[in-house]
Amino acid sequence: MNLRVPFATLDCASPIWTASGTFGYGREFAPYFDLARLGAIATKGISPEARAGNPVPRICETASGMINSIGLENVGAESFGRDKLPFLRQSGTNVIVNFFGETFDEYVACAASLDALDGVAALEMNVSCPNVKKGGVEFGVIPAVLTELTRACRSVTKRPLLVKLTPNTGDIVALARAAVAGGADGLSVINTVSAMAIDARRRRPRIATTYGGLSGPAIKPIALRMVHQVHTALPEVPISGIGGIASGEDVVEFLLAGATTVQIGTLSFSEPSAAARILDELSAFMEQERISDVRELIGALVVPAGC
Amino acid sequence: MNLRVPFATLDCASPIWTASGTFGYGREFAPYFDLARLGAIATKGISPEARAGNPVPRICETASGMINSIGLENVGAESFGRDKLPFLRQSGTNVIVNFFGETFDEYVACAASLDALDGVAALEMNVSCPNVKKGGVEFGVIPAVLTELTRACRSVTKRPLLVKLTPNTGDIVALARAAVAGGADGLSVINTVSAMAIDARRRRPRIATTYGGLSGPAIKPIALRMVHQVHTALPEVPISGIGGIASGEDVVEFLLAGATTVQIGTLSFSEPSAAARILDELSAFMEQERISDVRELIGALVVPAGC
Amino acid sequence: MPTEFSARVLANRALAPGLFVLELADCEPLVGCLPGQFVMVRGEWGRDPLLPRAFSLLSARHGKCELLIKALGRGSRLLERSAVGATLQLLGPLGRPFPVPRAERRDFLIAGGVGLAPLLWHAEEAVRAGAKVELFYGARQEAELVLRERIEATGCRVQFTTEDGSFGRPGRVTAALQARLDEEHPTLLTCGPNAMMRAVVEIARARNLACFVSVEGEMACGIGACLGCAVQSAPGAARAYHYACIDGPVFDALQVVLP
Amino acid sequence: MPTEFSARVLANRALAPGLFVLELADCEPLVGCLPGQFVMVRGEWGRDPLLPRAFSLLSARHGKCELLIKALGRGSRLLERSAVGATLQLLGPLGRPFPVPRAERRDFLIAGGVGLAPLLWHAEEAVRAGAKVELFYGARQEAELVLRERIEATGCRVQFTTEDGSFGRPGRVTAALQARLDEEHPTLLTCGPNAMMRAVVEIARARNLACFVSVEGEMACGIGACLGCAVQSAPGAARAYHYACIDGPVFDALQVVLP
Ligand SMILES: Cc1cc2nc3c(=O)[nH]c(=O)nc-3n(C[C@H](O)[C@H](O)[C@H](O)COP(=O)(O)OP(=O)(O)OC[C@H]3O[C@@H](n4cnc5c(N)ncnc54)[C@H](O)[C@@H]3O)c2cc1C
Ligand SMILES: Cc1cc2nc3c(=O)[nH]c(=O)nc-3n(C[C@H](O)[C@H](O)[C@H](O)COP(=O)(O)OP(=O)(O)OC[C@H]3O[C@@H](n4cnc5c(N)ncnc54)[C@H](O)[C@@H]3O)c2cc1C
Ligand SMILES: Cc1cc2nc3c(=O)[nH]c(=O)nc-3n(C[C@H](O)[C@H](O)[C@H](O)COP(=O)(O)O)c2cc1C
Ligand SMILES: Cc1cc2nc3c(=O)[nH]c(=O)nc-3n(C[C@H](O)[C@H](O)[C@H](O)COP(=O)(O)O)c2cc1C
Ligand code: FES
Ligand code: FES
Repeated sequence: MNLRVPFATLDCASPIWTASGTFGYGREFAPYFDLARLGAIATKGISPEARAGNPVPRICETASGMINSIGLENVGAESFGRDKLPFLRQSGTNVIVNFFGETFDEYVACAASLDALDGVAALEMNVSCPNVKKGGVEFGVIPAVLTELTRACRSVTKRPLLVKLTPNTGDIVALARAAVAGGADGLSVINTVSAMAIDARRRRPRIATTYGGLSGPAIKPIALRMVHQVHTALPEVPISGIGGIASGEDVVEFLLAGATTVQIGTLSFSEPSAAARILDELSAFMEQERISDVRELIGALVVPAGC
Repeated sequence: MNLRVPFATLDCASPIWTASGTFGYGREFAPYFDLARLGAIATKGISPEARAGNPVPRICETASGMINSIGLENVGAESFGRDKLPFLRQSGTNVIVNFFGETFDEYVACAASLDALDGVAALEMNVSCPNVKKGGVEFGVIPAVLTELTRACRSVTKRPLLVKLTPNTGDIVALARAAVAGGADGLSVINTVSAMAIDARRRRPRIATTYGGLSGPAIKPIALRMVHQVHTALPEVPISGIGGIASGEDVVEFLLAGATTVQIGTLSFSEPSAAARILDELSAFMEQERISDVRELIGALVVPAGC
Repeated sequence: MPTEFSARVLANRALAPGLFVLELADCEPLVGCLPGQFVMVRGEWGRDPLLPRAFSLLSARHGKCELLIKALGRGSRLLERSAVGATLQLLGPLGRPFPVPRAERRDFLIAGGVGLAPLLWHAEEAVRAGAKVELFYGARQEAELVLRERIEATGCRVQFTTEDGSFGRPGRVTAALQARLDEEHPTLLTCGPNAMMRAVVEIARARNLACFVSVEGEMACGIGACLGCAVQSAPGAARAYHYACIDGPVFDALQVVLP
Repeated sequence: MPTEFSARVLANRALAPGLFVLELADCEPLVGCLPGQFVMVRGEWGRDPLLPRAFSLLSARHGKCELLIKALGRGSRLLERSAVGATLQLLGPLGRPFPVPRAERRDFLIAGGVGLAPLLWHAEEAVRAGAKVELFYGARQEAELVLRERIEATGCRVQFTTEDGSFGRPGRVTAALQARLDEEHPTLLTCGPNAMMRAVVEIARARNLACFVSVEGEMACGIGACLGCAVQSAPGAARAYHYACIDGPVFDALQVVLP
């Protein structure tokens, strides 16, 4: 059975990646399964300088989901290269560095400095985090800005550049086209959905920043719709599907909708070995359904005529 | 303890309404509790002519939610007035007729014909249903169109006109402002979120129309955020909060975020008496917290400084 | 009138891998309901699964009821783990039953899988009412042919079939039915996989027999409110759709097009 | 190394309304873990609740463990209904324990509510190790003072307090502590509501006593990946935040600012 898939110029051992911000710097999960089974690890979002992140409370649970506003806490590009990358580099999987900046120039500088690090397989540009007032959502929602930013980052790195789209839009396809127009080699679809929860007794938001990002199985149907819309509009562009994936069948749904790979996010919190279990379930599904090559599934959704 | 709230010119026995399309024509639920306890019933969406609705499958379950694409099946305005309204009129609660059309003129004609019916307390304009290709989402996502449509319907009815907003947008506040600019007396926030599910084995969408609308507790955090955004921008406009409400505490969250009333939707499917249980839980909460008037809660969220 | 009530798990009996019977107490609201009617069931879990699940009654007597369940997906697998003493939320009785057995009518009951539930109950009631019924009950293999002692205790004529020939007549249940129809002219009552029921309806049509089917399909509410359980009406009907929960689940085969 | 494993419910003992102990089998991965460490627990439900819940160990010996739980919200109320024989998913041992008892150190243990769990275990281990500890255990009323026989069986000096005076010394547990501190100069170990722990930390600071707190707060992962369990570092620290799951839950009170 073949589980290998190419994604842009990456060769992935399986279509299962782990999602940025939900898999630490990889090492945290090494006790639970062999990371080499993953097609890639997307790191915590890296900014030029270290960031302390947002005040607490930063997370809260919702029905089949959670809201977070970690505030893109990270060790910064320099410490990442020195302290975190060496472990990741020898983990046997592709290292995709998720990055962001607070300004246009910071984005470009961050991309350039990460490009210089040995062992980075690709960059994933986070233009969609709804948490940070300055660095986040603004770059990701206006198509013209997104094109320009993508083009600028594209020009400073020789590695594949993925753009991670925000779902907080009325037109995901317009954002996808904008990123591709700027030279994106692939799209990550989707980041978290802007959301809120309130402590009814204390009459306060449950998240210190009032709004945070919703993730987990609750958002899967939204993510799947967006992957399908983007794939239908841009069938040649590789998509990494993200949002609430919790089982092997969920993976198959995303592949059928047009994703080439998927990313496991919040489920790694419930179950540190979730990605490995999900990969096992994917293999079992393929065996039952006599599918010898996982690539057969990509975009293989059948939409009956007239619908 | 006072549970009565005014909403525009309506006097509501409680802030608990039931949501369009999830409470049939009211009669279906009469065996389970006293409908007079509700502040209002929003009827199934009514169009000028009867509609047979979409092919099956029309519903599927998702994590803490469901997707539907009923296709706005309804008996049409005439049969509604003749066959359904008489029961509703004597139910002891406000009857809010949810309506839509396939064209601009149909909307206006529908509003006018419903306005003529005796026993209709208010109209709720559904401009947000993502299911129907012609009649639905197009009217609700372009602010200028929304203003114009609201104004036209506003001019043909003497009853309060609510506009029900779609969450499938990057800027809910712009849509809220557009509806208010057109003369909306209140806003219903939100309708279902565009979504998809796939049958992995059959490789087909689980909903005959490919995409459908996601509802239920899964979307509550998104709905709450949107209610809070709209209330913050337009504090004078009454809002009816909708999305995944399942408990008395959920109601309190929506009121604190700025809703004047709430609507119970999908939960009535899990539990026909959900609205009555939720009202009981709201009363119990108020008693515990020594809140003598439910209106105290409206917009009473405390957002700590600096957040 | 359907009622919402809490029922207590009295017994949870595994019959075969993935097949079990739940016996529930505190089911007084089901008094007087009939084979073919169903209940909506939710367990004590969070908001996932969100919707209740529909189950045809295998019996409802003296304040108790039984459900025959196949552990398939998320809801039924959680129910499979129900502990004795646990509480389930029920709504029922719902839907329209099979035609009540009558001495002057001869019913052939064609059951596949858990579709046995309403038909076994129907057979028991028929015997009690002095009516004659025959049961045709098929599965893929012997292990899946459950409740055989209880079926035999009814005293009805029974034909078991297995597709792999491990028990009873080898082959499909519809073949056994066909063979027997050369001798009789009964009313057909069927419940089981759609493919099986479509074949039964075909046979009924060809032989001009009255036929009743019990239709399963996605249901959210069970009370005619969500319009999710639409079943296409037969060509020429006044309405485009019937609703499985309030117009069915048992339909005259002439009324609807099986999905 | 923390391990993911399935544990079986051996017993579910109600102690008082809303307070119960779960005894679990198949907990070999917890061998060698210490009071103050915790496990993440998920039941056999759907995707809601989605996240596991953290529970301090009340004991872990011979492949079994015990948890003392208060039924508060959705997760703990589902656990309250766990049937004997049911399976729970565990991840552990996690976090850093209280300082291991030593004969040459004298520990005062100040427990509020279910904060008793790690401290009762600590007391048992201390007695076994020949160390002297005293336990101060407070609640609002007598019914909430659970496991008293087991506490007394340790043989430690114990001071029970209730706010309503229904059992033991009336008033707050911190008042009982204060009174006793005029005589002794121990190390303070505390676990319970944040308000209580803040008062204990205040006392420790005023009297210049070493003090260890066990911090609870929202956790998603328990393994340092989500960064949700941040606890503000004490002023002047090199890092803005510590993490309750990997740097704690037990902290030297000088390290962090209690929420
Ligand atoms: C009138 C009626 C009577 C039924 N009687 C029985 C019975 O006696 N015994 C029994 O084991 N099952 C019966 N079913 C099927 C049962 O309601 C569940 O659909 C089935 O147990 C699968 O649910 P799940 O939660 O395990 O699967 P999931 O995959 O979690 O179900 C997801 C959703 O799909 C729906 N669904 C999935 N498969 C089916 C199906 N084949 N038919 C209808 N809906 C489906 C479920 O109701 C649910 O909403 C009946 C269904 C109906 C409509
Ligand atoms: C290290 C640690 C040890 C703990 N030990 C125990 C113990 O021994 N016994 C016990 O009964 N409880 C203990 N708790 C609290 C427990 O993890 C749950 O938070 C508590 O049972 C409430 O969860 P719920 O599902 O009932 O409430 P819900 O309201 O459903 O919880 C919703 C979310 O909020 C979080 N949350 C709610 N209240 C708290 C709280 N007070 N502290 C932390 N998180 C909270 C939950 O973890 C969950 O993510 C501990 C927590 C931590 C972090
Ligand atoms: C706690 C947390 C932190 C996250 N941090 C980042 C981040 O740094 N960069 C990023 O692009 N996405 C981040 N995400 C988004 C996830 O990578 C993913 O897109 C999202 O959670 C949806 O997937 P899921 O539903 O499987 O979790 C974060 C998500 C969570 C829950
Ligand atoms: C089956 C179904 C049918 C619906 N039909 C309508 C409708 O006719 N008109 C309308 O404005 N909203 C309709 N809605 C949307 C609901 O009124 C409500 O806005 C939405 O379901 C979110 O609330 P909930 O999460 O509580 O269900 C429908 C929803 C469902 C689930
Ligand atoms: S199940 Fe809702 S209408 Fe039939
Ligand atoms: S609980 Fe996730 S980092 Fe501590």
